[in-house]
Amino acid sequence: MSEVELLNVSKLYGNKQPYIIKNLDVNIESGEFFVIVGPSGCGKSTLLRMIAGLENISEGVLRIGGEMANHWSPSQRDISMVFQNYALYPHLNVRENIVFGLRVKKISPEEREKRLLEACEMLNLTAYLNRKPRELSGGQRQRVALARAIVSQSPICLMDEPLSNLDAKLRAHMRGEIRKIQRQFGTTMIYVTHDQVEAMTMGDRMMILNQGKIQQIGRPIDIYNHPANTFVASFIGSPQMNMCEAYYDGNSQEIRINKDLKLTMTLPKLKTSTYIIGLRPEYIHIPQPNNPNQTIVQVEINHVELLGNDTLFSFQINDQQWIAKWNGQWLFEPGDKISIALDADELCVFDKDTRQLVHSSTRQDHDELQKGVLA
Amino acid sequence: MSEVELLNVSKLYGNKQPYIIKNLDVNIESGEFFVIVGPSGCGKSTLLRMIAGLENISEGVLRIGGEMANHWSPSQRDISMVFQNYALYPHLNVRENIVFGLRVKKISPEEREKRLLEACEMLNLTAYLNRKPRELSGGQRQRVALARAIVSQSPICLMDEPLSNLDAKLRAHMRGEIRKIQRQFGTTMIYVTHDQVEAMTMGDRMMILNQGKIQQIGRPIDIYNHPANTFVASFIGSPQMNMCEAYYDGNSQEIRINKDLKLTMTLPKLKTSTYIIGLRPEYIHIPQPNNPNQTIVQVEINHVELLGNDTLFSFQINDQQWIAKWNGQWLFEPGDKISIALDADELCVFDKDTRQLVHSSTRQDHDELQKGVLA
Amino acid sequence: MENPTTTGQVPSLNMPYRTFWEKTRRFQVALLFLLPSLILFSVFVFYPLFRTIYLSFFLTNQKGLPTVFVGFDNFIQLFQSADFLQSVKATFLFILYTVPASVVISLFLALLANEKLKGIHFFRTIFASSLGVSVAAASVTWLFIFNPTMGVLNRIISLFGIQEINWLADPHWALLAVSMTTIWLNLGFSFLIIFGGLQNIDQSLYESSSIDGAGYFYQLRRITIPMLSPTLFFIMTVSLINAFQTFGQIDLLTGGGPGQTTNLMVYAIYKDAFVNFNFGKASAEVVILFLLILIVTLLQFKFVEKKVHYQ
Amino acid sequence: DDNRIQIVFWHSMAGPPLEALNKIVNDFNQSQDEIYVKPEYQGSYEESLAKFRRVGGTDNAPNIYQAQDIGSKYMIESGDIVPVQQLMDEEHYNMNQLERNIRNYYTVNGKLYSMPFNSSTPVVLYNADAFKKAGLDPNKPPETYSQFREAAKKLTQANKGMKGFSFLNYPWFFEELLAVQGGEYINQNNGRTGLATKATFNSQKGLNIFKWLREMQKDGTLANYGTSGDNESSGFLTQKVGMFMSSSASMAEMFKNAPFKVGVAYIPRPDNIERQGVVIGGASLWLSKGKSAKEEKAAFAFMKYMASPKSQADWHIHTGYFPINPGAYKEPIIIKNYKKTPQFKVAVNQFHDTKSTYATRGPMMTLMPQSRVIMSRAIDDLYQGKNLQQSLDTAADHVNEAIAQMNLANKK
Amino acid sequence: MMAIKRGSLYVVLILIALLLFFPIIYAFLVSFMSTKEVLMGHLIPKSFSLTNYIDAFQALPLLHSLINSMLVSIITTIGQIIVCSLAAYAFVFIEFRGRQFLFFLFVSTMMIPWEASIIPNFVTVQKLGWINHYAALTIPFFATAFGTFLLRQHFKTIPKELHEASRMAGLGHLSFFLKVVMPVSKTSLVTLGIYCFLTTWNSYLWPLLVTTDERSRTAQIGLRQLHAQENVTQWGVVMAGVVIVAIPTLLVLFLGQKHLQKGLMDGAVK
Ligand SMILES: Nc1ncnc2c1ncn2[C@@H]1O[C@H](COP(=O)(O)OP(=O)(O)OP(=O)(O)O)[C@@H](O)[C@H]1O
Ligand SMILES: Nc1ncnc2c1ncn2[C@@H]1O[C@H](COP(=O)(O)OP(=O)(O)OP(=O)(O)O)[C@@H](O)[C@H]1O
Ligand SMILES: [Mg+2]
Ligand SMILES: [Mg+2]
Repeated sequence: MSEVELLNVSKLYGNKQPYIIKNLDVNIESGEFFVIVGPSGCGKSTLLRMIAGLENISEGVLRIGGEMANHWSPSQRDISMVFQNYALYPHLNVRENIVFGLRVKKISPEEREKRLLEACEMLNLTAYLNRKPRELSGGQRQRVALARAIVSQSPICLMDEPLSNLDAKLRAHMRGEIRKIQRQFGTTMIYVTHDQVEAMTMGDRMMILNQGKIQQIGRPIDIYNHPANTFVASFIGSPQMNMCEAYYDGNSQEIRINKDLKLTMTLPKLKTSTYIIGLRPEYIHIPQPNNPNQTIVQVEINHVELLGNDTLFSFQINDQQWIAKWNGQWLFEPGDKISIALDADELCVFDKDTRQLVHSSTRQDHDELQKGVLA
Repeated sequence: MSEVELLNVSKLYGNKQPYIIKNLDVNIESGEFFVIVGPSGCGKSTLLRMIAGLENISEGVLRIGGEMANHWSPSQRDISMVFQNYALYPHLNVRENIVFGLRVKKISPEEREKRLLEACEMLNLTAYLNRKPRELSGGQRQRVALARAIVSQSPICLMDEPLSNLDAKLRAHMRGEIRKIQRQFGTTMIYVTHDQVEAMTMGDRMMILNQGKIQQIGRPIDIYNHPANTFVASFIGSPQMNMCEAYYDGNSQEIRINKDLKLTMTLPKLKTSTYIIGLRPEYIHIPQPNNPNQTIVQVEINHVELLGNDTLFSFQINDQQWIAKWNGQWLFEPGDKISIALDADELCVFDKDTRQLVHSSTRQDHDELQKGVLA
Repeated sequence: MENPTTTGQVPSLNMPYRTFWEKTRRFQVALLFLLPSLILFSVFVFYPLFRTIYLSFFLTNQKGLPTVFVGFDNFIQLFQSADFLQSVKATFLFILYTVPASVVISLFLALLANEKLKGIHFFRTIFASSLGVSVAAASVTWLFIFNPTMGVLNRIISLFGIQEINWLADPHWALLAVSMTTIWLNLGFSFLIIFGGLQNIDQSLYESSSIDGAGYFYQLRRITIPMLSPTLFFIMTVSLINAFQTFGQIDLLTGGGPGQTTNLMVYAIYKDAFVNFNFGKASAEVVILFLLILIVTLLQFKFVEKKVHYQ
Repeated sequence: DDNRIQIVFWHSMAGPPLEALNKIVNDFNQSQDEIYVKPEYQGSYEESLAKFRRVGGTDNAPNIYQAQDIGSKYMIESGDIVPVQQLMDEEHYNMNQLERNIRNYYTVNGKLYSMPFNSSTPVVLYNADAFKKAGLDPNKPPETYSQFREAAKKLTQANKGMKGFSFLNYPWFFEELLAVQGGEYINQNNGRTGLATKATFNSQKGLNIFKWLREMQKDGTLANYGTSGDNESSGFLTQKVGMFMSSSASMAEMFKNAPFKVGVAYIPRPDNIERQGVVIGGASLWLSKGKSAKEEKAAFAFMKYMASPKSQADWHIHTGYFPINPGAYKEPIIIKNYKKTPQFKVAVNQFHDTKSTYATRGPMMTLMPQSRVIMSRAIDDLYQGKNLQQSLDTAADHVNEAIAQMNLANKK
Repeated sequence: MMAIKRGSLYVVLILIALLLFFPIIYAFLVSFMSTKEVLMGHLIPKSFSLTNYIDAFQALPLLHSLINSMLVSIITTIGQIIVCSLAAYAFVFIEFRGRQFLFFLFVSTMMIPWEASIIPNFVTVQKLGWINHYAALTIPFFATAFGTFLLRQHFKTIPKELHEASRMAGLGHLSFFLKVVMPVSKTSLVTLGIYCFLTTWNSYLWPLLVTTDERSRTAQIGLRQLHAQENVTQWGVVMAGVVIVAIPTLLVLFLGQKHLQKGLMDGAVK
């Protein structure tokens, strides 16, 4: 049993300083892959370090496997961890760095060697086994740190941005491998990342932190579709969700973004007022003839980015820069005027004051189409 | 004048070790934004360090502003650099770290303060000015390193994965800012990244390195569309390009991937033989009725990843895992059998032995459509 | 992945001619930094050394001036003299008694002082305190501690029913007694240095290994000691050299006796130079001592520094 | 005062003697306004001599230099000094007012080289209370080796934890025990009639001393304090030792500190050999050469002052050194003091009883300091039970070698 | 568990502290004893009277020599830190031909016993006319292999990225040295400073040789003057002198330690 429970956990460094983590309450189940995301400096690493026992818990209770663990020593917790700054032993070579923990745990030499080779194979480290950390590139160091955690096969594993210095290809590969290993050993994984793809694809659940407070916890796709507030909405999804203020008239059932742009939508629960609306870049469509749901509007492009498979272009809505993401490569130039189509069903609506979600987009999946392609 | 020329540059650490960089030959123009990508350990950091004068050049010539600079001291080169591991001064607080170089250059205190505040504003560091590096989170440290380079306004700037520890939102913001500053000052920027989006959107040109050798140099989108070889093809674009061997029959003008899957295509220059074909995940389409170009095939999904705005799913083609990327959220399950559509026009073809590109996809932009949406 | 896009001609590598002046720039800069040291060393160390080497080939008169050139006679005589060989032996024994013990004990103290406890600052100061006491004052104090009848040491051992020991006058014990004093004298400094080294070790290494479940001693063996190795190497080398040159304690505690068991080389040199005023002989002894230290230190650098891990 | 002649005086006096010295110098400086003496401490005798060897004859040399007895030969030969005899003759100074036995030491070839200053002799101090306990007469201390041995035995038996006798490893005592038998330390009449070429302390007389000590060692009555005089003193004061050989200069401290009555005895002699007396120890004052006649005269004036009965009386009382001017004994301060502690007199008597022979005038040799280092080893050998004659012979050989080498080196 | 561990740690700490500090306590106690008490082997003085201290002060111009010692020690410390850190810098941060050799040459100077060079050096100083000048007491100790070695060991632990970043910022060697290396190495500098101060403070033979005059003499010489050669030593007074002379050094040690702790905190590289 290796569930990790945080009950009202808070953290401050020194008495006079502000809370880094404030009343954090979450229950990470045994064998769960739990992803933590949040802006830089929001307390992710601090949280991991508290779970690992490297930082004392200022307030609240930490339970591991159901037992109060606030005062357990790190080694009692049987955890492995990938540090954000790697924390490799500079005096040991790659091989020794990786098996360091195994020696401590008195794993037999054969087993040690086996795990070492497996991990190095997976991480393309085999050629560097005899190097010292200072003779490695940034990504290689990170991989050593990762290997160290992988070979330990501890029931709980904490990873702090473990793939940040790897290239996309290797990263994609590692995503799969980490997930596989985690499943294989039933590891409880707590995983900090800044990468949208990792956040969306790896975790069973995801937690969004901001300034030491939980913003939302849930399945990644649910969070994507139903962001609890504007912070989550703009933080999850890349490019970020477009937002602006809009006036909803309950009578005419119209969302008025500006005098030219009005969308008709039925929001029975909402009263007439100003809201914040959000629209994801991929929901800004290419106008399709004869689609009654679409509202077509002309915008002037002021910036274009070709990503290869997608094209991002931005334009102004009210005082906000909106970004649209279209498939394929569109050779627009700044200054081009184009027509885009919006669909009221795809809007998220947030309260203007509390910034909480009051209505989320209703079009997420391609149910009908899906039927078409499924054999 | 701040162009940077590398003429046949090579590097080895110690005599008995292999070449880390081998005969590198590239000319980076003054004011150019030059992006370097490549797998971890391929020599990117080493290359930057050689340009900066931190690592001596084993062979070849480095020219800066037209002059032979192999033996210039780093300070003579007037270069700023963001180190992969930040290299912050532990004894100085954030403010002092950032203005450190300005003091050396005897910039006036007012100017110093101005640049400091601008940079901190941009990087959300204003609250941390009096902290020592060890009291900062990973991302905050990286931002300090970035600020240090930004305020220096050197004509040449080297950045080694400067955004790797930032969250997507901030990263998107920083991309724009770095580009803006680079334009504003006409900086010659040499930028190492692992991020596909950065690589695609920031650079005027991009260089792909592998094992110390140049694979391709060119405009990002050109490289995306016409990858010089299979390495580049699989390295640029995420998820990576799907590849497998296929037989091209010059007579029947058919590409035979396997006995069930054959695409008709005209490749006049190619002789009948086995090639490697590549197809980007986004070119695997939802079957559309009545599209003569499409070849429809049924596949069994074995893995699905919901990214929110896109869905990735993989299936087997011959002995390869292929990945498709479809817009929106598709609630497939592993084991589902679905129909997908391939378009022969979108295939890249590589020589089986040399792995060089022999034919690239002819369908990249949405010319026709574009006309439709342009006002 | 052969044939990258670089096919350009190899440019004519017209290396601009660099003058000798330019090529040795770094050496010149280094020299600037080293200049104050070099000048002072030349005047106060190398010159006396050369003078010493020169004198070692002469007999000197009572004013210490060279008079008769005797070639290697001084050396030959030394090697034939039982006294001298005894002092070499005593020196090596003394090193054996003091150096490892000082290093090990101060390492132990430093580790203790590295614990995070309330009031630890106080103990750290105490541990370093022997550094604040001069050799002379310390020796005098120890003289009383070693006093055969009233000394604390004998009082304590007599509590255990052990016979009183004539610490300083018994040839079996004198060197040990002097070593004990020396170790005490060394502790403060070695402690301070090792403690500083300990505190400099990156904390995250301990964090990482404690997560791996490494216990205290495992960390000690596998992290602390290797990471501390530059410091340990330093303190070992310095202690070794200092041990070779011990003088004050001997002078005050035993005067080289009993039976020359504590007549360490430097003390012998001092006697020959200051009391006997036999500079030729003293110089020859210095040269031999110098060579001995040189050899031992070279061995240190050659074999031990290999094991030292620098960042 | 700028127009006073400044006389620099290097000395090695520390502790109580330093205070006494400073007082004399102050008195002198205040007694007249032409000469100003500036005393400068130069460390121990060895340290001071090492320095003087370097500066002797240069401008840095002091006007007056205090050298230890055994450094005298070097001083004479150094060529950096003016014999005081020269000034004495010029000024018709009455040399006879100085103690003869002390003068004798510093007289070579009929010429007095330096002005004696601080002089001491060895004595035996004993624990009179312990004597009583052991059934010995505290007023009749032992005189001969066998008496000492006997007394030591009795003291050891009668007093728990006490050893009868202690002999410090300080070769001066050996030299004295040799002289008391009329034994010469080196040839050429103890180096006084020519350059000594051989050590003679390994004679029968030398062996007598060692044998006697060895016997007591075997008896278990001999304590060994190595080279530490302080440990020995404290052993005596804590009644761990009944008798020991001490410098007369430290008697006063012992009287003051001992919780028992301290007796003073002559140093022992072999039973069958007549007592010749003791050699003077301590140091004397030397005049630097190369100073102006005016300074020389001024320096000598100060020396004369130092040798005056009054100064010497003060000096004697405060330090335990003997007055070099017997006139001092008539000073009331001394008379008063002797009444209080008559034991002082024993030392003075022993000194006055000395017959002037080459043996008791003391060895005159440049290598005396070195010979002490060598002898110290022989004494160590003694304590370690090595063969006595062999130890002495080895020591003598070493001294001979050193002499030979020195003679070779100094030929030029 | 924790409490037991902590408790036993304290016991060990206290025992060791007592053991190590005993000689110093003992010296302190002796400074209140009469000679008699000392020679009788007492451990605790009968009364804590200050007579010995008064005697010590009366016998000697201790105050003046303390000031001299202080000045000489401070000057030597500063000089040594400057000269040695410059040299150590060159050995660590400048790669030049013959670096190894020169460094070893430096270290080798440690092997020459000072006692052996003291006479030639005395002659040198005499020729330079430095007798009785602070120059003679300080300048010969500005360059020490020990200090260079100590600092070199510490400089070697400075991450090379800091050097690189500074070079990029356009720092020359001198400013990198002053602005980065020195502040980052505060702890070692303090350590060396303490050591240098104390050894200078405690040195005796050299100051004795190169000074003749009370005006330029240091406290250790004064101390020695309490210690008569042919008489019974007045241990109480000597120890009082020792204590008086040791108080400034212990103070330096104590304050230096505090500084050291602080330096370790914010100088911590990484
Ligand atoms: N001091 C050294 N000695 C030997 N090999 C080294 C040394 N430093 C780096 N290398 C090797 O040189 C190669 C290139 O390293 P470099 O740091 O340039 O890689 P990189 O492209 O920056 O990788 P990353 O993306 O992981 O940072 C790596 O294989 C690395 O192991
Ligand atoms: N020792 C310290 N003293 C004071 N504040 C600290 C200390 N360590 C970290 N902080 C602050 O605590 C906050 C949380 O830090 P933490 O390292 O947990 O952030 P993070 O979420 O991991 O950020 P990143 O993504 O940038 O790594 C930051 O604002 C940081 O400045
Ligand atoms: Mg972090
Ligand atoms: Mg790199």
